[in-house]
Amino acid sequence: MRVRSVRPPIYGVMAEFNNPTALVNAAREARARGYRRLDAYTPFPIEELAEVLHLPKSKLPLIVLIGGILGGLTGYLMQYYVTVIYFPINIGGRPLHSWPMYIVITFELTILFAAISAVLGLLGLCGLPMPYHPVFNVPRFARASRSRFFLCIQATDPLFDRKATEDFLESLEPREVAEVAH
Amino acid sequence: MSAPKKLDLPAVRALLEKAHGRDYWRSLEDLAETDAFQDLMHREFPRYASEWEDGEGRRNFIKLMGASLALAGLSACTRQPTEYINPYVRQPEELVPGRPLFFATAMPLGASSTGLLVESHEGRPTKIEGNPDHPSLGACDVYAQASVLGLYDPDRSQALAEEGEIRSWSAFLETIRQAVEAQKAKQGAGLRILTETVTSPTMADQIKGMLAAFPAARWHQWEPAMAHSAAAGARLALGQPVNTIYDLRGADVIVSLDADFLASGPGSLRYARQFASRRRVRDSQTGMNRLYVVEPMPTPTGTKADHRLPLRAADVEQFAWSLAAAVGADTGGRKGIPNAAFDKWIGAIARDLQRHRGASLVIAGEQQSPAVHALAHSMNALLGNVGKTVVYTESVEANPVDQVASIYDLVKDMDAGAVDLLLILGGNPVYDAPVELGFRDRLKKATLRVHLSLHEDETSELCHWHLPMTHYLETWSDCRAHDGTVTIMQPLIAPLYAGKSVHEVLTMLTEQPERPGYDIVKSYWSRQHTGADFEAWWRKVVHDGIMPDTALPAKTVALRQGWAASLPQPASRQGLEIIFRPDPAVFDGRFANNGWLQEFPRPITQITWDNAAFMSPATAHEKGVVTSDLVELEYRGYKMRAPVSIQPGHADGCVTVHLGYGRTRAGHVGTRIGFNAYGMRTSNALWQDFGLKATKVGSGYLLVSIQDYHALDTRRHIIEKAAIEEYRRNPNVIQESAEAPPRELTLYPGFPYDKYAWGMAIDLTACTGCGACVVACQAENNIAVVGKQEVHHGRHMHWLRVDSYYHGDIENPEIYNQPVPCMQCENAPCELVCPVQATNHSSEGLNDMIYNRCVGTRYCSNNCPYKVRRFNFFLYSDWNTPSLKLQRNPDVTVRSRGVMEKCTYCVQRINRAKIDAEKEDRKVRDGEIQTACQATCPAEAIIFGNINDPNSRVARMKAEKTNYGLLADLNTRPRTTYLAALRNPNPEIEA
Amino acid sequence: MAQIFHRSTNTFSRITIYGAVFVLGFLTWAFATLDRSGYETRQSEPREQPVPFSHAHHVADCGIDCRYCHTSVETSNTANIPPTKTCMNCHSELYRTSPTLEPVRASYRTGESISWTRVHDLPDFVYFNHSIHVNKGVGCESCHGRVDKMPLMWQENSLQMEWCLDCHRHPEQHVRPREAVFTMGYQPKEDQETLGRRLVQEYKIQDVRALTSCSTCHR
Amino acid sequence: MADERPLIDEELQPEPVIAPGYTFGTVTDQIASVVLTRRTPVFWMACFSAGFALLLLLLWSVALLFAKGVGIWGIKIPVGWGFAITNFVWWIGIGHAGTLISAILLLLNQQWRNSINRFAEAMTLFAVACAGMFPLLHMGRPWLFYWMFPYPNTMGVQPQFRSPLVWDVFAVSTYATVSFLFWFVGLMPDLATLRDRATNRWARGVYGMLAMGWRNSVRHWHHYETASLLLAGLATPLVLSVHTVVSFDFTIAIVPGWHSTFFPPYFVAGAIYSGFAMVLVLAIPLRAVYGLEGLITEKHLDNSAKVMLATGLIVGYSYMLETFTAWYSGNVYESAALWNRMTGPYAGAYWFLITCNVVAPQFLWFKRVRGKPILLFLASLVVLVGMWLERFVIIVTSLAQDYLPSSWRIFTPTRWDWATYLGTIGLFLFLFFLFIRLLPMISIFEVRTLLPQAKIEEEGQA
Repeated sequence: MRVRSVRPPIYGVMAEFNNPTALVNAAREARARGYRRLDAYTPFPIEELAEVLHLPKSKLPLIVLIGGILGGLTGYLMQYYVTVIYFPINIGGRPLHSWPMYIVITFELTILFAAISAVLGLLGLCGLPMPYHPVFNVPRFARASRSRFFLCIQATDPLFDRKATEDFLESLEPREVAEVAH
Repeated sequence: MSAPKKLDLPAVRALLEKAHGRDYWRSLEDLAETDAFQDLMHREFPRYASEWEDGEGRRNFIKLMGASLALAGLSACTRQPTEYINPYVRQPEELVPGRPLFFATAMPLGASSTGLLVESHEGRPTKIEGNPDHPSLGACDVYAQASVLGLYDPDRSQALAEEGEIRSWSAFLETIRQAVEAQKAKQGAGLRILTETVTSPTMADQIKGMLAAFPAARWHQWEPAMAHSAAAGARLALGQPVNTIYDLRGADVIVSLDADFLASGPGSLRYARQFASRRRVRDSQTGMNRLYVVEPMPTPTGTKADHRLPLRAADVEQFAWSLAAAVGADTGGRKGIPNAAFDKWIGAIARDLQRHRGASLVIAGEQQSPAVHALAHSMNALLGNVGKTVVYTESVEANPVDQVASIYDLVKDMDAGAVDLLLILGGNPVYDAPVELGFRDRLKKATLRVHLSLHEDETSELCHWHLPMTHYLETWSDCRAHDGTVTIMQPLIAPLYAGKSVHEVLTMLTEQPERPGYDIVKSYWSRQHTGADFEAWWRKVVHDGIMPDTALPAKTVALRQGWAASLPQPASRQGLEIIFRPDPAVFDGRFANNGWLQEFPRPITQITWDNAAFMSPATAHEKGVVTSDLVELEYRGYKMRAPVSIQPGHADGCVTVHLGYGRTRAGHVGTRIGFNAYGMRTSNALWQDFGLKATKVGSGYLLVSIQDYHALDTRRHIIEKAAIEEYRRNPNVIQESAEAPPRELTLYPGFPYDKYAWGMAIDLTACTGCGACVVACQAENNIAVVGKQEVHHGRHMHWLRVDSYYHGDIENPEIYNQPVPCMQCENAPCELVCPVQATNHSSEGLNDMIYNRCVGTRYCSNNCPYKVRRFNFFLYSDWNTPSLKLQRNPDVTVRSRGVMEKCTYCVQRINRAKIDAEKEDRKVRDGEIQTACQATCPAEAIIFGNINDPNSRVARMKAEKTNYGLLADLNTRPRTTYLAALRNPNPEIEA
Repeated sequence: MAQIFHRSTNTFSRITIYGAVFVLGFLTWAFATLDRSGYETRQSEPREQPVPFSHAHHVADCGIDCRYCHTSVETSNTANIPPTKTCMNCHSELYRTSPTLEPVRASYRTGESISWTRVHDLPDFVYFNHSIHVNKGVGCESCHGRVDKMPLMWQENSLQMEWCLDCHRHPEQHVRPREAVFTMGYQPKEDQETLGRRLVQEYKIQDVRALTSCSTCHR
Repeated sequence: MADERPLIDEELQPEPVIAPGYTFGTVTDQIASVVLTRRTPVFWMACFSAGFALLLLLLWSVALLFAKGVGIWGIKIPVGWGFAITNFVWWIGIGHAGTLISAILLLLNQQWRNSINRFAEAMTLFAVACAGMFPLLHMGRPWLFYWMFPYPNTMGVQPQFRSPLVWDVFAVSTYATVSFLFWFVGLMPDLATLRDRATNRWARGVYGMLAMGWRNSVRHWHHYETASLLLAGLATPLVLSVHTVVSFDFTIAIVPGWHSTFFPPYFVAGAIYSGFAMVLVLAIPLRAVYGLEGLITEKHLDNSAKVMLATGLIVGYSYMLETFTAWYSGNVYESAALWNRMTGPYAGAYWFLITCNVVAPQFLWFKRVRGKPILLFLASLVVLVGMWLERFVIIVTSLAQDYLPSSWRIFTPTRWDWATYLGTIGLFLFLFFLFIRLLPMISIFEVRTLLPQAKIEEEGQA
């Protein structure tokens, strides 16, 4: 991306649609028009949008895998260290390194670490928590979590031009087009 | 449920007929599946659901425990509060702080005494051990073991009192001197001294001295549980009240006529050891003596019998007549009343006795009639046992009198108002004198009454003066063993309270100045043992705990011709027979306030905290009662309510009641529990009589036994047993039946135990089930008393228990005793499940239990197949009562609430011995470590040691073919193993 | 819709979430440290005594052997706090008028024992035996520190279980020749490792499995 | 998950899971209004205060427990575990249904789950909370519970990792954490909805904070979908493992009646069984009171009933198997233990539980029964009782009569056993109704996806 020296006066322009289909089509249009810095807001996940906007595949699975492996190792090594090295004690004549007995905790810690890294990963990738965000400045945006579907073209987009972009969005027959202040 | 189902005997028999796999059983209720049993079993949400919350329950509990909410428990990770150390000002030479000292003394009981070595920590006696040099051979009974708690009993009377007002000794001295002065004039005609049986030479000397000064004064003796009729029997047959001593080492055939000679009465400790020594079957030696027992109530001796026959006490006499006649002894041609029950036995036993002339023995029970004793004497005489297995000596008592007559005379005099000054030195006659004498009321007619006793009891209540007596562990005195051997009793601790000894009180009556007990005893003996070496001699005698050559010399006596002629024919035999016996735990009532003894599960019955009316299944069936019903016993117009306990192996047609309960002034522990059988005991029927009526008046009495009712499947490897013949034929018979998996049957490498490997072997053939080990363990390991309610909830704390199992028919089953300590399994199931490593294995194979690490999940106990683990459900240990703190063994942690505890093989003793050995750079010697249970066992049934050393006693026992592991099939690899129970039945009778 | 939160909340809220991790870490560390702190163990905290008895003076200056007062250290589990008599052996002659020694004389007169403040206090469920340690070549100094430099006695070491275990696991790093057990400021002539191993052999010190078995100290 | 088979109901997909006529707006309003606008119904008040009262009982009995010791319960030697562990297993089991619905059904793409998973998960959390208390309460010295966790301590001693109790500690705490995370992640979009719809500024503040600035961006949804799939994937083996581990408490021990290898599947099935029973017990009154019949339809009840039936059959099969192996093994102790269970002191309890768990559910074969909410409700209650008894019988009868008859004793609960048990039910109700009042009990955004409007018409493609 090109680094823009001056911060644009607004965050972007946002169009509100009645139903998912309209939004998806609008998004497709925008992509076709060459807009790249797009974001869509919908009250429920819509897989098509991801395709339309060509979102990269999520990195979450990798994070979780690493977390899980770490957890597993922690679990097993901890038990091995405690029972064999740290304080070897004869428990009911069982061998010090009785690995079958270690499986449970190893497993549980694998899951625990994986799950935690999944959640933290999710927050990280989504850039959450972010209680303040420009889009909230749009009064009608509250409906994004109820029944309306929004398409936002950000000012950072190379093709962005306050007037032209708004006209373009109007051409998609939205309910309304609004500017998004910072 | 259907109509109430009573114990239906035919049904039970039928049940037993077709009973496979359950020819062992725990109780009749179980066999018969009576309502009582069913009810108990089905009571998932029963009436005493919240006993401990219930007022009564709580009071009992707090009384015993002092409910303290010490949450801190045994947690280490808190900042320690500042403590202080108060060293000696002048430290005694022999005392090394932290190392216990042992002092020899003896515990007198009745006409005998037990030689003791008392362990003392910085001047606190904490544990009783036996003195091996003493005739009691270093063993102890439950009374001796528990007596140390008696010393510290917080309820002991702590001050002298006149009519309840606290007074000083000088005040008493004044009063008594005046009273004695007053007697001077009339030669002491109004002076009476009442003592218990006296064996103390010093005391006898003092009293005789008094009597010399006051010729008209009288010395009376009364002790309720004495062998009153033995003396009478001796007079009858031999013309004099001799003392009979047995030597079982030479006895191949023994007939016990209602004699519990292995577990009670003078010399029983010695006899138990001698008896066991003739029964120990080893690869080398497979000879065994043979024991016949006829008795009404099963006793430890009965459980050892090769042939046991339950007979009413009166029938025992008839049995004796018939046997004597069959043997050919002098019975004046008289025979017993024919009785199908034993007639078929008489011949066989007689022949067996005759086959072993000079190596046989007939023992008459202390409580049996004079006739039985006489018959025993004549049989032994005829069989040539006298001088071999039987020895006669002068009486051990300082002044053998007919105590019944003695107390009778006293009462008569009191009634006549002839008694001005009555000194009751020990004893509790108001409680235990024959009922018809009305001692309680007549006592009031004595002008001045003085009572010297450990507790402020029923008698003290009615006396003007109560004098606190010193406990025998606080006293300089002397006493005789069953064979007359004298022991100088030395105090282990200065009197805790304002007490004085009998000797000191007696001097107060004389003009002589007050002298400490030490001087009194020593001066007496200095008169006996004149000579320059006295001091040295005295020091040695005190140190050794026995006085050399004071055993009474054997006495030759001749059987009186025609002694039998004088005897009357038996009186009417109407109604039930009532049988009085001393309680196995509280004896004649003197130990009623001892928590250890109250909670001690009685041998065989396993009952705690109560006495009961024991009767046979048949009798119970006939009376329509079951265990824990209440019956009203009526005898000679005396009425009494008692809980029923059905006792398999009890004779039909009779009821056994134990003395010593129903105390009204015993202390916090012993007051108002059980019923007072003395209330029906008359002077002419001290032990048994006919004419008892028993009628059911209620049910649901809480009779607590530590073993609940359940059947036992013989396919479970619990008791392995065999007849000696089987064993001789195939020595492997035991190990073939116990299915222990082979050692190599494992995937695990296993842990090496190269240096020491501690183990224990318990010989079931020797064990009499007397239970001394249980109390010894309690004393050694600071085990708490929990009280009746908690025992009922299954929360008793004994680390070692003696299980008893029945085998065979209900009228006369074989009874087996099995002491069960921790098995110290090598593959301990408990360790595997502990979440915090609070129990794990030491390098020497001990199953360690670390109280301060325990968080109390109780998982280990759940997973222990032997259920030897005990849990502190509440704060059971008394952390408050100061005197009880003094008793504690400083080498064992006092457990707090919420902590699991269990037998550790007395690890404190192991560690002490190991440290001593290491300092001397040697290995621990075999026998150097004795666990508390082992040390006290009269039968030497418990052996502990290092199984890595092939020559150790324990290793050799474990090498025996009779050795087996309890539940060995679980592959827990117990370190505690058992030697099977062998019996030597008479083929003639078996056939 | 209007903004509910100010811009700054973004940074703030992130810190709270990702900061939590560090907070937890810190707490664990803080706990572990506090548990071992002198406050908890009362380590190196000189204790007030009824008589300001100076080990420094008696040991260093007078050169009295430990065993003169602590008589049972070689024979018993406790080293024994000396009876007043022991003090008076000398102090009936020396400093017989010194006011600081009055409590001692008083105790000797009245038979009331002096109430010393306990310095080394193990929990009641720990059974430590002086004699075996001393006999196996563990110096007084190893646990009690340079007593000869302590005017008032203090607890040199933490006396925590891990501290005991350290020596029970590696006796060779701590044992010294028997003759040096009572010397203060002892320096091994040779390398401690080799010397230690030799002594462990020589004194037949039990193997680590035995030394670290729980019942060795807990009963 | 062979036992889940009946769930996949082929003809379910085409026909709508929720009643027709809903729009994105109406769905949102109806669910959100329960929390934001609608007046609190008397029903809620009643249940909540009932729960609160019982909660006080819990506090009381726990205070007494800590003051006096576990002796206030009926436990004894040999029955070291009584109500406490019974309740523990029971509650954990109930928890399982929540995770099952939210995770496994998600993986199995069962859309009907969308309208019940939220409160089912909440149920899981609170059930686990109740369960989690017992391992702590039942300890003799609960103030030392932290010794069960590995941490740097001055004693140099750590937990004994071979003990199933330590496994429990790890399994249950993991389960609690993961369930919470899963639940919270599921909540985020709905919290955003509440944030946007709340009028009270405090409410907006709180919901806003919790929503973490969720703004329904396609990018959020993109990661979000992956995350919930991953979490579901993790939660599924976890939920199965948890009750397996719980069953290890028994199978690892040598106690006859505990020591058998088929406990894990047996316990898991039982868990789901009781869990779904609890789901129905909660769902049926709720939908009636809040008029949610449109969202939680007959279909949901019907499916849940089928799951109960299936798992019920597995449980019944396990009882048979238990008896069979005891007999077939020829092991004295095992067979004796089973015999005692059936004929001994606890025979009553045993046969009663058989009736509850095996006989009662057979009615669920009939569509008519499954169609009647009230009947389902009763059936579920019966099953809950039955499952509690099952655990009681397994634990207590096995311990009361194990190896040495000399130590056999009968367990008898005290009033405090009952108080603690009822108390935890109080805690559960308390927490659950708090949840109903403060958070959307149905996942709003997931229900939106169920609406026909949510489909994208492909005409735009051309």
